[in-house]
Amino acid sequence: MMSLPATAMTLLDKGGTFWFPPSASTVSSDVDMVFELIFWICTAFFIVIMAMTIGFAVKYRHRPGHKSEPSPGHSAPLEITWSLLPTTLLAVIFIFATEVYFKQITVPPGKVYEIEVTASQWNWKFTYPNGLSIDKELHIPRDQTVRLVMRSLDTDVIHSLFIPAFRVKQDVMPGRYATVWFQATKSTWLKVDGATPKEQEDQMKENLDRAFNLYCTEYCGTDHSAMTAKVHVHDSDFNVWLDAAYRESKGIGVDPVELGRKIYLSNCNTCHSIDGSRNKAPTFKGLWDSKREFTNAPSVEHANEDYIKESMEAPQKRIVKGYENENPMTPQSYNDAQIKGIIEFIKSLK
Amino acid sequence: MSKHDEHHTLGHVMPASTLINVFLALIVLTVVTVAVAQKDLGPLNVWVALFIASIKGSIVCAYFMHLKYDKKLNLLIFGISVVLVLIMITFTIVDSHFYYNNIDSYQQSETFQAAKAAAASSAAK
Amino acid sequence: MAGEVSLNGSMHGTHDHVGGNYLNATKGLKSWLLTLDHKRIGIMYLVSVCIALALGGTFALLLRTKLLHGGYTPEAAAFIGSSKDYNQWMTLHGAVMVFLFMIPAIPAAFGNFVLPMMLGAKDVAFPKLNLFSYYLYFTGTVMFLVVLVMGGLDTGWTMYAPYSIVHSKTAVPYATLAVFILGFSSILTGLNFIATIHKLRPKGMTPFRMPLFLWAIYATSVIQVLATPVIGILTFMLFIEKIMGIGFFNPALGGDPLLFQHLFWFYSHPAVYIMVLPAMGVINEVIPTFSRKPIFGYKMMAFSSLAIAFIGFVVWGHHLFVSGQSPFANVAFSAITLTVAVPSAIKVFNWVSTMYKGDIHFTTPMMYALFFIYLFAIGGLTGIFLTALPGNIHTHDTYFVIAHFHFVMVGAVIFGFLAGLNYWWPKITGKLYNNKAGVLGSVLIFLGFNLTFLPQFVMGLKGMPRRYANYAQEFEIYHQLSTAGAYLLGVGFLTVLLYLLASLAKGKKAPSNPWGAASLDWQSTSPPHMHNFEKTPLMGDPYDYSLVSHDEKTGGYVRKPGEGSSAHH
Amino acid sequence: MSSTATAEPAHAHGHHGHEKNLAHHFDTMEQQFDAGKIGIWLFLATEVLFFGGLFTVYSIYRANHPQLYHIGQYFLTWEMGAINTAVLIFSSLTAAWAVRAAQLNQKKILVSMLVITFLCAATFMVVKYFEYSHKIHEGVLWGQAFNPSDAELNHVIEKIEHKGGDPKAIEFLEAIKERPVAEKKDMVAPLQMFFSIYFFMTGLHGIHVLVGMGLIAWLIVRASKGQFNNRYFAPVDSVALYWHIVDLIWIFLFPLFYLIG
Repeated sequence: MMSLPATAMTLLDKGGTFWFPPSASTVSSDVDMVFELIFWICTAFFIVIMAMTIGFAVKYRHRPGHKSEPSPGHSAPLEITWSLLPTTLLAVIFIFATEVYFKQITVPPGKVYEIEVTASQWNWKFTYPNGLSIDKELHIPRDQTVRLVMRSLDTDVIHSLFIPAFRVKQDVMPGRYATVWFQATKSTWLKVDGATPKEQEDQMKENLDRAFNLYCTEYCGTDHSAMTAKVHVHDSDFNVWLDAAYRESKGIGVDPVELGRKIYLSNCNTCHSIDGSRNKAPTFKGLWDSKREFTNAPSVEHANEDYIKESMEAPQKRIVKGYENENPMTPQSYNDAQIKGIIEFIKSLK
Repeated sequence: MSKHDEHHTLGHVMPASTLINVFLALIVLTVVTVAVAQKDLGPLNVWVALFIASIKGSIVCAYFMHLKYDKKLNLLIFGISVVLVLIMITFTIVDSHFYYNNIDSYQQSETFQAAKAAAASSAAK
Repeated sequence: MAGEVSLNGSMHGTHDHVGGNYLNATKGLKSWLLTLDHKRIGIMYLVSVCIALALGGTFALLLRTKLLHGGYTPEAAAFIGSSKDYNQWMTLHGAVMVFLFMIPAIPAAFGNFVLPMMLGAKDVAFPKLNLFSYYLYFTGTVMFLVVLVMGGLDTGWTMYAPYSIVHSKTAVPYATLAVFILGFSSILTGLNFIATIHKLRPKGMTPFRMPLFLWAIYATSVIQVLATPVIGILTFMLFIEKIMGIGFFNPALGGDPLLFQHLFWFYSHPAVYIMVLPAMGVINEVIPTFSRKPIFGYKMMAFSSLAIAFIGFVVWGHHLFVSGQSPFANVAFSAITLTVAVPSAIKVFNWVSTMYKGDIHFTTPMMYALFFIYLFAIGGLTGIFLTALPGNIHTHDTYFVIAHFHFVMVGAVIFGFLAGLNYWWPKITGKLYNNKAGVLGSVLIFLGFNLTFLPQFVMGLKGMPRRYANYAQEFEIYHQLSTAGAYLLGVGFLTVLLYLLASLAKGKKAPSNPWGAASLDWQSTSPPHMHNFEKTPLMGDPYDYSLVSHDEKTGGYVRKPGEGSSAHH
Repeated sequence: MSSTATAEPAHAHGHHGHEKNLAHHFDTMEQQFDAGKIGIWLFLATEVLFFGGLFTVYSIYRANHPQLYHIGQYFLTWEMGAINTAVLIFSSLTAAWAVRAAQLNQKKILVSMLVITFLCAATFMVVKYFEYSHKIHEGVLWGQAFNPSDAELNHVIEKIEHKGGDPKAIEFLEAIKERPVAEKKDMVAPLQMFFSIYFFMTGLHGIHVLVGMGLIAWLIVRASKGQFNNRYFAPVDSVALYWHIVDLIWIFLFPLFYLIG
């Protein structure tokens, strides 16, 4: 998906270090400071312990003529010291860490932008105040408090939302609400306004590379590791994007083929090729109107709109011959405009 | 080695009168707990019932189970187990009081009702 | 001085009619399967947990191989096994290692073998119960094999509801039943040891003359008895849930999945100490013996074991920091958990201080003990990151946690177990092994362990979630290092297996006390007499090495009669 | 040198040949008796924690859905629970008396006390059988199986009215009565939980009673063969202690389910 040099570049871009992922929220640097504090205290202790262990092991190693010498069997001052010293340091760590924790759980005053999140096996759905729903892609404005109101249906399982760059994580228990807030400090989104489709494709790829990762961190079944999403942080253009995305999702003023291509680029291209090459799933090239043979259903002479719509909504219903053992496609919720877009896009790939 | 008396009885023998008195006390307390339960004391109901049950339990432990006369170690073992259960219950209850708000608000929410209806209709299909 | 010979090693005591040593006193399969001898039961546990270790290790290698390639590419997905296979392997690796290996490894195998001998007793308090609990363990193990045949298990070893009760199509009921049965085995072992330590101590053996291994086993047993019933009832609820749909933990029926986690960790956190404490106990014996110095701060060591056991009961909530537990509980559990660091730190400092001005012999058990200090230091110190709430929120359910508990818990058990195995091997089998091969094995395992788990700290901190069958490209290099380490670890274990088998086949005959240890178990012959001691053992300070002297005739050490063995009665 | 010989020699177990119930690894009957006591008390502690898990489940749902325990309790017949409480307390008395009889070498009293204890246990199970079979018949079951018949609902409503009325509870029960089955199930979800917990806890307690009956029967056989005396009665003592803990748990279950609303 990502080429190696590109990965290295984006890592630098996003400011990741040897230890930490990129730090891109108002609390992430505080969390890193807690880490640094504990890290240096622990390193000091570790060095002392290891120096003593190795030092004694070398100095008092058994060799001809060497014998152990008597020394006190215990020492109250020493034992009190190494009980009290760690206790004090632990108290310092506790106070410092808990203070940061309270900062993490207290939503700052001011305007809060709420996004509804539905976690399900194995999808993240983000719903914006204007009604727009997008799967596996979270778009947020920079420098504004965003609060995610998350849920998982009570017939589903536990999921957990984790955005390393923001240092946030929250389990989503089925049958109840869970919330988490953050305020991004770095934008990742570059405008998509290239003149040619090729330019646009490159820009979208670039955006995908720059976006932060979002993971499900509570084991939720077979495709747990595929339950990931990308977090795009917008500059001042968030509302422009939101409006455009909304219109696009409704198919207002967009060429369906272009819409389909965009959906393809963000959702389908990991498994479906458009140049006829074999991938995890059947290629889109030449799919339209072709004969489809299945392992679990009678074959279809001409692949049409109904067939494509069904494949998007219930991918397991009919499995194309030769692809039985591949990972199943995750069903996603598409609206009519999006489905039409994909259909038109596949039509265009004769 | 065997300095002990061959006919010496092991353990503490409980006098018959004590056994009968304990039994009567337990029956009386059972009657009391039933009688009190007929009155509605609101949230106090649970605590009164638990209080009486704890007294009954302590009597059973002390006399029927010989704990009063037994090695203190056995009392310690039993005591620790009871304390651990209390810790387990207290922590989970205190915690649940915080998160149950989220569940109630979830169940009253429109999204939940809509999802329920959707699930029901899809199941019907 | 003639008496010393019959006391140490040679078999021509006055009681040959009782039979030879415990291995050849009676013969035939039946004499083993129905034995009430704690030593034979210990051996049966030892063989069983080694098989479990091999099984769990195989799953580990399978899952590490699967993780060799990542990046959500088709090649990575199809490299070896599917996501479904991976989920099975990681679950079975965890479940087999936790329930079948780590919990019984040291207490049931070595605890059974040496506990009565260290006390100077003839057996554990309830020998029949002891055999019964072995068969419970055996039944639980067979149940796990049934699980493998009946469709495996893909819930993660934690078996969190509602995934396990509603969604998993694997053999969850069998697995819950297996855990239930294994739990009872663990309870009965602990119960037996507590009664033994309280009631079978001979008069001269006061509580503070007990070797610290016994204090550790005692603390472990307390946890086994008091915590295990909770997982027992929980797995029972899960089982009934599965077959009758009672809905305790099913949100669709008004149940509460968080309640499951509370009950689960009420056991499973103390269970960590069931694994770690006995390992610490072994280290408590090995370090003084090979430093020729009494353990530093005996009483602090004894009480810190008990302290760890009791604090362990009130810290379970730190597994639930991001689960939706209330901030109030989060802060409380964070504070209590931090206090565990204090007795742990005391232990580490006391081990190191024991070596001061000693005479350190780099035998195989001592190598494991030295490595143990390193692993436990890293494992313990990284625990502080996880206890601090912001640190936990970021690293919870990532590879950082995996690396942390493999260092502190798995590393402790494996290195403690191998230290104990190499330490008591001459006593158990009557044979000496090749120390050079032993040291080589320990170094290989140490290097393999570090290569496997150090990269996991880094990738975890960078955000790599645990239990992922596939992962982003940026983590590939860490996973590849880790997989290489896992294979090196495997080679290390094979080395250990080879030299121990070689010693069985043609090892030199072991003297009674090859190491010069001062605890009572070394006053028996190697292998011990079927009633443990041919002659009444001499009580004394278990860490007073002036009580033993080197004996040229046998190549081992002998107890100086009389000295320091003041028995007060 | 003899002063250092603190442990008894391993081979000398023949020494105590006259104490035929002394196992070879114990020195004295007292030591064996005390060890057994510690063992059984540790086992009782595990029982406390075993049921403790269930009491936690009970407490969580009670603390968060008090109103449903209130209604659920009307489905139970407190008189039955009270009879069983009295029966168990009486059996505890006879079990304790059996220990006393064993300690005093009163073989006849020992056997008759054990028989009475067994009969009490049997009575308890018979009462339980009537309670359970009625509930199963009327569909008052656990979890999703909970689907009470209208006759049962009417009966409960009548009972509440007879008791002086409880408008909210009656309203709720009337409401679920009128609904079709599918909807009724959805409404009564927390009531399902009440009966899940009720059946689980009393069921597990019932299993303990059955196990106890088996153990007491075994004791009756051994006692009538005269195998117990004032030096050896540990099995009687241990089973009696087990029986008391069964009683103890019921002492808590009875008010928690039958009495408090």
